[in-house]
Amino acid sequence: MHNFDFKKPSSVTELTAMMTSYGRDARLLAGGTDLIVGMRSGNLRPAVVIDAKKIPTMVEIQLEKDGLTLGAATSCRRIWENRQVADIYPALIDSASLIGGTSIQGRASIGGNLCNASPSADSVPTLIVMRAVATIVSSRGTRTLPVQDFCLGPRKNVLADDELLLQLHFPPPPKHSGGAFNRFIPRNEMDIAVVNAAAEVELDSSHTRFVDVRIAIGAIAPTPLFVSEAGNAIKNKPVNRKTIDHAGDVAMACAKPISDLRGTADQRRDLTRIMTIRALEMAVRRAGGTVTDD
Amino acid sequence: MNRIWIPAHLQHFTNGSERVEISGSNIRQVIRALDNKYPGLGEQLREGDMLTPGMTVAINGSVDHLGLYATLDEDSEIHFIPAIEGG
Amino acid sequence: MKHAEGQVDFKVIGTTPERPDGIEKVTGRARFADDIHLPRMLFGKILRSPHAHAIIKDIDTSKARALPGVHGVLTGGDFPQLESTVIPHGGASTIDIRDLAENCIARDKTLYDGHAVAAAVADNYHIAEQALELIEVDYEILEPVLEIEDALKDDAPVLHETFSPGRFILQTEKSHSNAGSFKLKLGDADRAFQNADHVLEENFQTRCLHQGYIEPHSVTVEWSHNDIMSVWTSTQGHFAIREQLAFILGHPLNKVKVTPMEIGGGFGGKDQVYIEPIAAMFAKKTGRPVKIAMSRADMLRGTGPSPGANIRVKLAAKKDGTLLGADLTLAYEAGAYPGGPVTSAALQATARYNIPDQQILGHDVLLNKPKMKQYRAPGGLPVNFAMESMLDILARKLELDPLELRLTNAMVTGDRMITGIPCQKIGGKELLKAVQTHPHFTSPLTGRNPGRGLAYAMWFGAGMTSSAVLTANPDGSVKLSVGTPDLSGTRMTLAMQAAETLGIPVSSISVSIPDTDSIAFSFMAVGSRTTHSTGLAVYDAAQQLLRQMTERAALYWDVDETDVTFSDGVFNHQKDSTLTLTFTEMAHLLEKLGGPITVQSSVTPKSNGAQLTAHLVDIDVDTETGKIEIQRYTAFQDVGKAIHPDYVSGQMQGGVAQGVGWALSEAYQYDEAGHLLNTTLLDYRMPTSLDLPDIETVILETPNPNHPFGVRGVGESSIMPPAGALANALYDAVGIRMTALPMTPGAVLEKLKKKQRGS
Amino acid sequence: MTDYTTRITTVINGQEETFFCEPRESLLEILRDRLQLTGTKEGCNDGNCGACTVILDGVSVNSCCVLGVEAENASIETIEGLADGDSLHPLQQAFIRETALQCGYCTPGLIMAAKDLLAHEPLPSNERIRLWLANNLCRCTGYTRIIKAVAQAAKELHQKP
Repeated sequence: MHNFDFKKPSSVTELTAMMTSYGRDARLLAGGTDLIVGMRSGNLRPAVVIDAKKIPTMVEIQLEKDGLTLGAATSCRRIWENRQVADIYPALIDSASLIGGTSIQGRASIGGNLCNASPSADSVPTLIVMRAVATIVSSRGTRTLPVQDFCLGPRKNVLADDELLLQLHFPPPPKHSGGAFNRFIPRNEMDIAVVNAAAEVELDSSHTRFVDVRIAIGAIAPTPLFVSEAGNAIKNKPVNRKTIDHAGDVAMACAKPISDLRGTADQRRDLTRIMTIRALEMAVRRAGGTVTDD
Repeated sequence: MNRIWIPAHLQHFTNGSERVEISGSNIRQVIRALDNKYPGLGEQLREGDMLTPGMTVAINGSVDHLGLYATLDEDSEIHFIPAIEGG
Repeated sequence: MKHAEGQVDFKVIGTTPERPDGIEKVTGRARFADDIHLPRMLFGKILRSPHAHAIIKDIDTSKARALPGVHGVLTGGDFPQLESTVIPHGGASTIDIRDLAENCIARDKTLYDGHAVAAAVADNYHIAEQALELIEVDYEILEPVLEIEDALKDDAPVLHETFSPGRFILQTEKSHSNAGSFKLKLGDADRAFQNADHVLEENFQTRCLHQGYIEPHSVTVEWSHNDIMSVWTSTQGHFAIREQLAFILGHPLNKVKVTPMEIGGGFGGKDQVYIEPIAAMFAKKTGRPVKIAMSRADMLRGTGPSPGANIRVKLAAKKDGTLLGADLTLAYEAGAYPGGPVTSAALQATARYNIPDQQILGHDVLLNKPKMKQYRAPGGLPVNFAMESMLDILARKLELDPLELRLTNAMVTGDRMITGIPCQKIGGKELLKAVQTHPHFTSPLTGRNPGRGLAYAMWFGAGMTSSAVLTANPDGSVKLSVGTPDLSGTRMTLAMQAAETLGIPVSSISVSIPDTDSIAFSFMAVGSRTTHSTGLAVYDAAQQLLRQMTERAALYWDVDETDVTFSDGVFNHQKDSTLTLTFTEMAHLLEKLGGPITVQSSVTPKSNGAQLTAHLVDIDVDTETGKIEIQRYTAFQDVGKAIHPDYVSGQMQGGVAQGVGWALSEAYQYDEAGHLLNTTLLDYRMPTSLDLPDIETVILETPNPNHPFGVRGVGESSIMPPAGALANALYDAVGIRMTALPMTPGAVLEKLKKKQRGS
Repeated sequence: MTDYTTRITTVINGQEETFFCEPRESLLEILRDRLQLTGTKEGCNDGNCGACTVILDGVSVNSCCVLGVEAENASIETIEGLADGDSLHPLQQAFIRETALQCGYCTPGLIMAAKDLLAHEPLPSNERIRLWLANNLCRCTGYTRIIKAVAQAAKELHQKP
């Protein structure tokens, strides 16, 4: 591996100042599970590596009335170990407990997963359907952005050279709602998703009709895709097999997958439908609904 | 007596016989005796101080890598296992 | 002397003592190859070709040499230019020493993606890696050959203008510009096909894959002033490494000392040099110890793998299912150099069934992939998958129970195999009946799309030379040294055989595996041979030890030697019952009677007896994704005699796990230019703990008449049946017949969709 | 050339350790090459095999994916610190007793991962053990005996006063 300077700022101000002075020569270290591997393979060669984990804001989990705020460097494991978060945001736990295996989750962060901007990132579809908002800071100031607009392409995100992702904020889930994430991998663990899907549903008070549906799919486009068409297509429709299948069909029609070593475009199209349906089924169950056959 | 299995492509030397009986206490002796009985066969099985390239010998069911120098207990079953002709 | 036939009262054999290496391994103290740290040690790294087939026009290493911290750079030209010379490789096979040397570091041409072209040695690995980035190689890229069918074409690009055809057990002859071939024949296959009620024919395909040991290759070499080369490495055969190093570097055998470290898995992949000659050359040139360790990508690109194969099977059968004839063509990848395991595949392809008329044509096919290596039952799985699928196809066509069909055709002792050689003593029908009467066989299937599959396999492991040294110490302890590295617990299984013979507890024996200077020549730990063949050497040494101790007892008692006998651990006088000495008591007297006794034995058995295995698997299929979920798995194996039943069962479970990986998820993926795409354990998918169920094992014991305790080889055969069993279960579940491996979810889904469209 | 060397103080298996390293050196390299704690193994160097698993501040991690410089003031547990003198940890005993190892190369990583599991979930189901250990590849055993060993050690630890 090439050599580099290692910095450990203890405040956001110190961190943003470093980002301003080093810009694209610097890389932020959160869990390191992508960065260190990338540097070792020679794909990433930052002159400066900045460890963000000593800054309290970067690793805090704050659950308040207005929702959940996660420091961008918070490890997946700290998220899934948090019972309160698990109760309120089960889809987030689905993602946090599926990225890599246990010893990856001890380090890997949701923020890092998002910044890495991989089309198959296991947290991003979940963040999108949960309406997560990214807080982006630099010494120039702070801005916020819905996560669905964060990724621009494979390994490309909206951050300017002096900017960094500070926090992710999740609004409280609406009543009668439920979220779920699932993925398809060839093995049962330790794989990159061939296709992954997250769904959040809001049902009416009788739990028999969809009020709002958000669906996002990974690994079928250059970025994790928010397929509003699929969600919109079943708004106000009854909660049954036919409706959910229809959402699956619409999602499949939106998929623009490629073939690579992890799967063919055809397989990904089929899986888009199946993973959408399965995410919706689980989300409905978590919202207190039942998928009836008629 | 040793029982020798003749490879299919060499059975014209033995008038079509798949098996012949020959005495000898090592493979070298067996090949010499075979050649006496079926002139020309020996040449197919050995080349100088080694088995013909491409030929393997099995004695009582096991391939023996001593080849020409493998010893026998006078009541052995011997198989010559050939590779195919080149080309 | 004890014989397995009728023997029931073993004292040590059949028990399950705790392994001698256990504490070292669970505390992290066990020394593996990479755990060596020598003073002033330097670290080497290898530059690998990014092209599958290219001429090396020029290499400029000047910038790399100039980097501070770099102590040397090597290219192929720095090694002795060798003539093509075929040398015996342990005895079971031969190897062209020039091929072997050029596989370690290319001279004029790179033959696969990952072929070593240069190396750098530096103060640490990071600097060595930076040096590699500064080496400039000018390549002329040639068209690669990546598929068997392309390599066999007349106009295919040629890898080698001339080559020494491979020999792995059987010899091949050059038949194509990129292949050597051989033919096996029993009776007249044409006759069988003419007389048959049913003729079936199908093609099968499997892909190249890696042995997947978790421990990377690592070697440390020190070169002394008097030209002694000391080598610490991870290997299945330190004598093989010694020979190969000596030949490649033109160094006398008695000046190469190889110490085998604890080995973190081998499975057939660790008996050949890769980085050893390079580390040795650096050690010689720098005068300092040099360590080279491979990265996982180095290993996937540059070591192993095991070949993919194209297989055609044609079977002739009677209405009642009796097999009359078989005609197989096996084309296996050899990779960049000849000598892949297609011959061992052919010898075992039809063995286990009695087929009077059969022929097999085999091709050892050169193409631009790494030199193929053995992998647990070398070549066995692909052809077993093909044959066991065919038996299932036949059973379904004739509406026969697949197990009954196998019973009808099962080979029994004395039936002739394809070589014409009669089968040694086996218990095949007994094994199949054990499957039939096991609760698993009749248990109800559960799940959405469940299915059950069966496959049956037979394998002959290797015999070859093994050596053992036994010392009886005056304190009653016994030292055992053997020349075969311990891959899985053989120190214990060998100590148990010594203890059984000597009538002492196994805890009295300590076992080590000395370096090549300190024990007589031993062939590698391969071919399921260690417990069997090294066991024979241990048994023979123990008998010698007892003879000498009997002499000493006679001396001590002042009686005639012929009156002293040894049984159940006690020396007795046949006529005077007051004269008895236990082994330990006798050992205590040794100092007075001439000192400790050391005996040595080297034996060379011809084979280690047939291993028979049958596997039964239940699956559930997710028809929406194509994913196969294994629900229950039972492995049955006839092991002759289980010395340590837990280790035997562990071997069976390990074989199943590897076979399942081969069947469902593991394969090298190449792009069109011949670049290996899956060079990490993320994308090279070996089974995780979530991909396998608890694997049940059933051990049967039909003693091997050629071993005093009845031992047969154990380790290899269990890798073979999983693919066939899973493919048959898949057909049972959803009615699709997979003829290619791996049966990934994508491939299964595609076939399911085809079936739906068809109906 | 720039000298990147940094001085790091950390606690390893209860003992304070100070070492010098470059930022590019992983915790795995530090343990093995600088501190000669070679019980922790390298299998893939990219977080996909688990052979290098150690417990960092109470959480099992792949030490190949941690920089040595990140270990400043951290508490690290490795396989070398598990036994209490000659008295093996119940997990170590169970791995030997149940033949949960063959070559033994993946064993230290598996045991450390399992220790982390049992510290947080004293009596996990077999399914839970399988999920937790899915990060740790073993090529020899087929896992059956490993799962059994961990389950048995859990029981034993749970029954201890």
